[in-house]
Amino acid sequence: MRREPTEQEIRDQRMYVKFGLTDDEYARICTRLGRLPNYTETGVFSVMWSEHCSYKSSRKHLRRFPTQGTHVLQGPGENAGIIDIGDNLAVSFKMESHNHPTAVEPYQGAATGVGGIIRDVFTMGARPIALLNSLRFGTLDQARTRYLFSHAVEGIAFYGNCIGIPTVGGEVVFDARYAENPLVNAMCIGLMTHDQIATGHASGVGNPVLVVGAKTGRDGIHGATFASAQDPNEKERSAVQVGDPFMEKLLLEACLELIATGRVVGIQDMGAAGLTSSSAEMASRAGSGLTLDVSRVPCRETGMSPYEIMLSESQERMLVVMKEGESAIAEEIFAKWGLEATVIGRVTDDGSLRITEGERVAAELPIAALVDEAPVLDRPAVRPAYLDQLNVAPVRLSTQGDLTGDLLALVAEPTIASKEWVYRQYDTMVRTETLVRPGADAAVIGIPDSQKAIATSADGNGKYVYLNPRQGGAMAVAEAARNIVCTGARPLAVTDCLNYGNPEKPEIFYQFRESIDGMSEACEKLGTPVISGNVSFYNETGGQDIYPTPIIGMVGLLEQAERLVTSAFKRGEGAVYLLAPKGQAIRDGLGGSAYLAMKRPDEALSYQLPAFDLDAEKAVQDACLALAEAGVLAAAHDISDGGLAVALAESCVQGSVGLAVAVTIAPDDEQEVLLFGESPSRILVQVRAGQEKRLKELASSFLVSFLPLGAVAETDRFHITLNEKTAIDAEVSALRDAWRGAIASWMN
Amino acid sequence: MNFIASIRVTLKESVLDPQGSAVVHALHSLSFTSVSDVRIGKYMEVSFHADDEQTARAQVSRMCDQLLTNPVIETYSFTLAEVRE
Amino acid sequence: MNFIASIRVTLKESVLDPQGSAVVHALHSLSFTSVSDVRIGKYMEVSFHADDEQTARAQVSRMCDQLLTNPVIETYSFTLAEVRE
Amino acid sequence: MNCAVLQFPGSNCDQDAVKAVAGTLSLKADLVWHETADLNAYDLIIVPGGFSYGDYLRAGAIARFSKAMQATVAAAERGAYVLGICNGFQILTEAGLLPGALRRNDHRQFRCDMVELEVVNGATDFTRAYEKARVTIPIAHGEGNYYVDDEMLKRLEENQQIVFRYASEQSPNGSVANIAGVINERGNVLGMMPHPERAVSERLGSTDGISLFRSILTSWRDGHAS
Ligand SMILES: Nc1ncnc2c1ncn2[C@@H]1O[C@H](COP(=O)(O)OP(=O)(O)O)[C@@H](O)[C@H]1O
Ligand SMILES: [Mg+2]
Repeated sequence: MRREPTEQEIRDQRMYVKFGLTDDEYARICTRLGRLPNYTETGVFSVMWSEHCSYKSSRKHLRRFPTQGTHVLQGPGENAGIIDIGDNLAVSFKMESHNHPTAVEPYQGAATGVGGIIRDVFTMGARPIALLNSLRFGTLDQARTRYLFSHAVEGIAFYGNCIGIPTVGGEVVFDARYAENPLVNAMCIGLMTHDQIATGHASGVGNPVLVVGAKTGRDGIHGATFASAQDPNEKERSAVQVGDPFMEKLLLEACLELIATGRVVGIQDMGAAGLTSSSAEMASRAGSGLTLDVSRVPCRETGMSPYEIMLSESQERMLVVMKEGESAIAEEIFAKWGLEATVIGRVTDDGSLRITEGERVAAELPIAALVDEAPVLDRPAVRPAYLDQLNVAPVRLSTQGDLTGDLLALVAEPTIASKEWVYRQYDTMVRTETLVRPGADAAVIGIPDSQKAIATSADGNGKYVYLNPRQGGAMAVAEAARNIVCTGARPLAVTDCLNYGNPEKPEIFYQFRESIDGMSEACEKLGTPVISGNVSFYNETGGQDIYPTPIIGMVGLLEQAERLVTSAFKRGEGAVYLLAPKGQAIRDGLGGSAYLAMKRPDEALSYQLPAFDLDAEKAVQDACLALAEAGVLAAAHDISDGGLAVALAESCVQGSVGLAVAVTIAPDDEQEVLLFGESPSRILVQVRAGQEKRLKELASSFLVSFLPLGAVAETDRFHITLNEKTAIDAEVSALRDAWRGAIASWMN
Repeated sequence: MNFIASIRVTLKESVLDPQGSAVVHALHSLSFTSVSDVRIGKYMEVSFHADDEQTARAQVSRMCDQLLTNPVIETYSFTLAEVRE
Repeated sequence: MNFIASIRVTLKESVLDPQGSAVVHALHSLSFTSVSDVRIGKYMEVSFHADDEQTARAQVSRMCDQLLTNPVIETYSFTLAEVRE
Repeated sequence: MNCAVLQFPGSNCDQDAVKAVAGTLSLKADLVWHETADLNAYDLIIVPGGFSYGDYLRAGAIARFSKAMQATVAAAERGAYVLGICNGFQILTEAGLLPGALRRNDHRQFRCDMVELEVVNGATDFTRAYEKARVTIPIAHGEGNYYVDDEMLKRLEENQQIVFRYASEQSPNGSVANIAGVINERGNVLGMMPHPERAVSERLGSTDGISLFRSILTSWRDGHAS
């Protein structure tokens, strides 16, 4: 066995720097302990005080999120949040990033991201019922991007499909900004009854502490530190883990069975920083202490040191505290599933984390120092200069455009094109409760033996946040909620995954801080508290940072599943309307739009976003929801990337119907804004046959406008007339082929 | 000259091999109880043309490094055989 | 005696190997244009104990026939090495 | 009719099968753990979809040796109905209850989709209730590429053992002769890659799986009428 460096060597050779600790932090640790930390202790501190575990850059700002609500059963701070959906039922959900591992080993990196988020949810006592993922990659003309993208998707599919949880939604954006720093954010939703709620508390002096699940190996040591390192390619390569969804499936069943016995005191998944963070956090929440003997931890490899065992990030493991004398129940249940459950220590009341190897004390650290006293930084934020150089957005790009050609090209832009190439690799139907599969605004999942269903969506637009951090943050929340109301569901709560560049740059930190304020305001206004989330910084390579990319995962509730509305236009139903803020169906130019990026790539980041108003957004969403609940809607579809024309095309393609739209606008030269502008807060609706009168009655009670657009047709023609002149005339089948085939044509 | 490279790709020692563990269990339950370990990897036969053996070797290494394996979690070894028509 | 069997499992000649053709394409696009064919199979290393080499050989064959390969579509070959501590 | 749904470590469509049996036949199917060696009480054994033993090595390769599968082989010999769905089909071929093997999909990806099937043989005990020749039933698999050699294919055709084919010209996985499901010679063991248990209500997008479950019940009743 290699000799571990001594306390003095660590200090004299500044070895702690390699662990990711600064001189300052190391000095603080020495002062706090009143002595020099040994090798294991230095390792434990370094992961607990890493950005990934301590949230040292973000903690202060995350407090501004609204987290309260009458339906919130568990807010941020646990493995996942929980909301009440009535009838003694609750849903638990959370989103998490696995960006850095994916950049190095896309298949396993993405797969283990899914595995981690599933564990977060079932530790709460919930049975996972749905997965979503939000992805960002470079552009598909790069072979490296195609490699990362295809392997990440395959890894996500591998894990979710094998474990038997349907992957029902997500989003994918391709932009050169993400070429070196792809983003993989995975979200999991679980279902439970109120009495099944479990938490990560290590309480009750003398209670046994168990490691359950997979054996511990040397994989992923220092993964947490690595997640915070600036150059993922330079970091320790051993930090990549391999996922075993089969093991996780067994672990899931065993844990739920164990929690159902009522003998579990606390349970927590071992994610980043493995045994170290799970034990410290569980003790911290309960205000207790722990003593753990690492020689009892079942290991996959021989000769593992306490340091390695404490820092291993081997997957598919949990830490469980049982009631005193009840550990045999855990052993029995786990044995049935072919798994190990091993007592490795006890709960104490001395507030310290004591790690022994047999009799020898390997580390002894105050839990408060590891968790509560972790550094909280007040990073400087400076408004980036580019924000003040943005111009007022143009309303027109071409003097004599071929708008039909533009639409066909736009629907074939990979970011806008159908993501079928992705989600047909996911088992979207297992559990036989998926009522709306991927391809619509939000997925809808039925609640077994109930009239209820939940709707869910993951959304974010980094370019918007880049162009206007505060407004962009609010718009991400608004879009997620709009996707939910388009199904007829009422938005309930939010999980977030905040992906940013290097927080040490004041301009990046400004983006972070401002966008949090924007998201907070929107969550407040829309009544959707944040119940869980995750932060990923240092998405930066060679000085280039990603767009600030907060992703919002939202869950909403449909009381009557049969009332659900889909985005496909339907034959034999009524007219199509544009639901928009009063007097503002069209406004503010092409800033931030996919159309601008396609036509004038060099100017894509030169213009301001269209204005956004939260009150107007709320009015539009309330109107949509009221119409859905009144049974007036045959279809509803949110207008987002690509604007009105793309949204109309999508609803036609999904319903296999034609369309004849005729609109009068003034002034005449705002055609492109009307067709392709990305003004927020707009929803396309198709009214049910014979319900137009009801629509008008209801509409007048909301402060919104209903602009009649036209009617669905039995033909293959997609026809838009503006001011009595044909603006777009395409075959629906041509739009469909362009939209559906685009990503596949890059990938084959 | 025509060559066939026989390439064996395995997971690095320290990397978890879930397939291998599952197969060990299955072999035990089939009463092959003397089996202590199984590692499962990929086997590839690549037929190609190169001017001489040295170039051939270098090419196979490059194929492995660039495409056929991921050095983050896998290692490989290969043998080379000349094929005469 | 301790042995390691190195087992190569490949699809039968008559069974199409779509993975192999995909890898050929990928290699071509990485400008390894001299590659004419790739076959992809599995490689397994089984560590086990047996009294002598002959028994060891027989055991490996049985493991392959019973579990490690599917005779409908696959064939295998193996080499055996004795391991001394 | 007593109905069992086998449960292996890694099964994940087991509950869906139980739900489908309840929904289409109003029968309560028993979940049977893989360590059960006695299946004498059952008239229908469903080997469900999922990833038994992680599908490591080859799909279905390890599950075939379980006690429950050995009991299933015995049950098939005594004439009980055996229905293998997806991973269940893979297990049945590995166990030798059905001919052929299921390879990795030719496009090498997992594929989940609604697909159209041709009911090639509507006269089996599993398909007699079908009134139409084309049905829509979802698939979800990475290894559904059915293989038999030419000789076996001829035999399957002659014996009318091909029960379902993918209806589109291009199969979703590369299967020989577009085969989606086959039955044994005796006619009591059916394996199919598509998931009939996912096509049992309008809210799931198809009801074309119902007739399959109904056929089995009707056949069983006929067999027990005398
Ligand atoms: N990575 C993914 N995984 C699963 N489904 C996806 C993924 N990306 C996109 N989808 C699905 O494709 C549809 C369209 O996505 P998107 O273009 O983001 O829609 P919107 O603009 O309405 O949010 C949605 O149903 C979404 O769930
Ligand atoms: Mg949408």
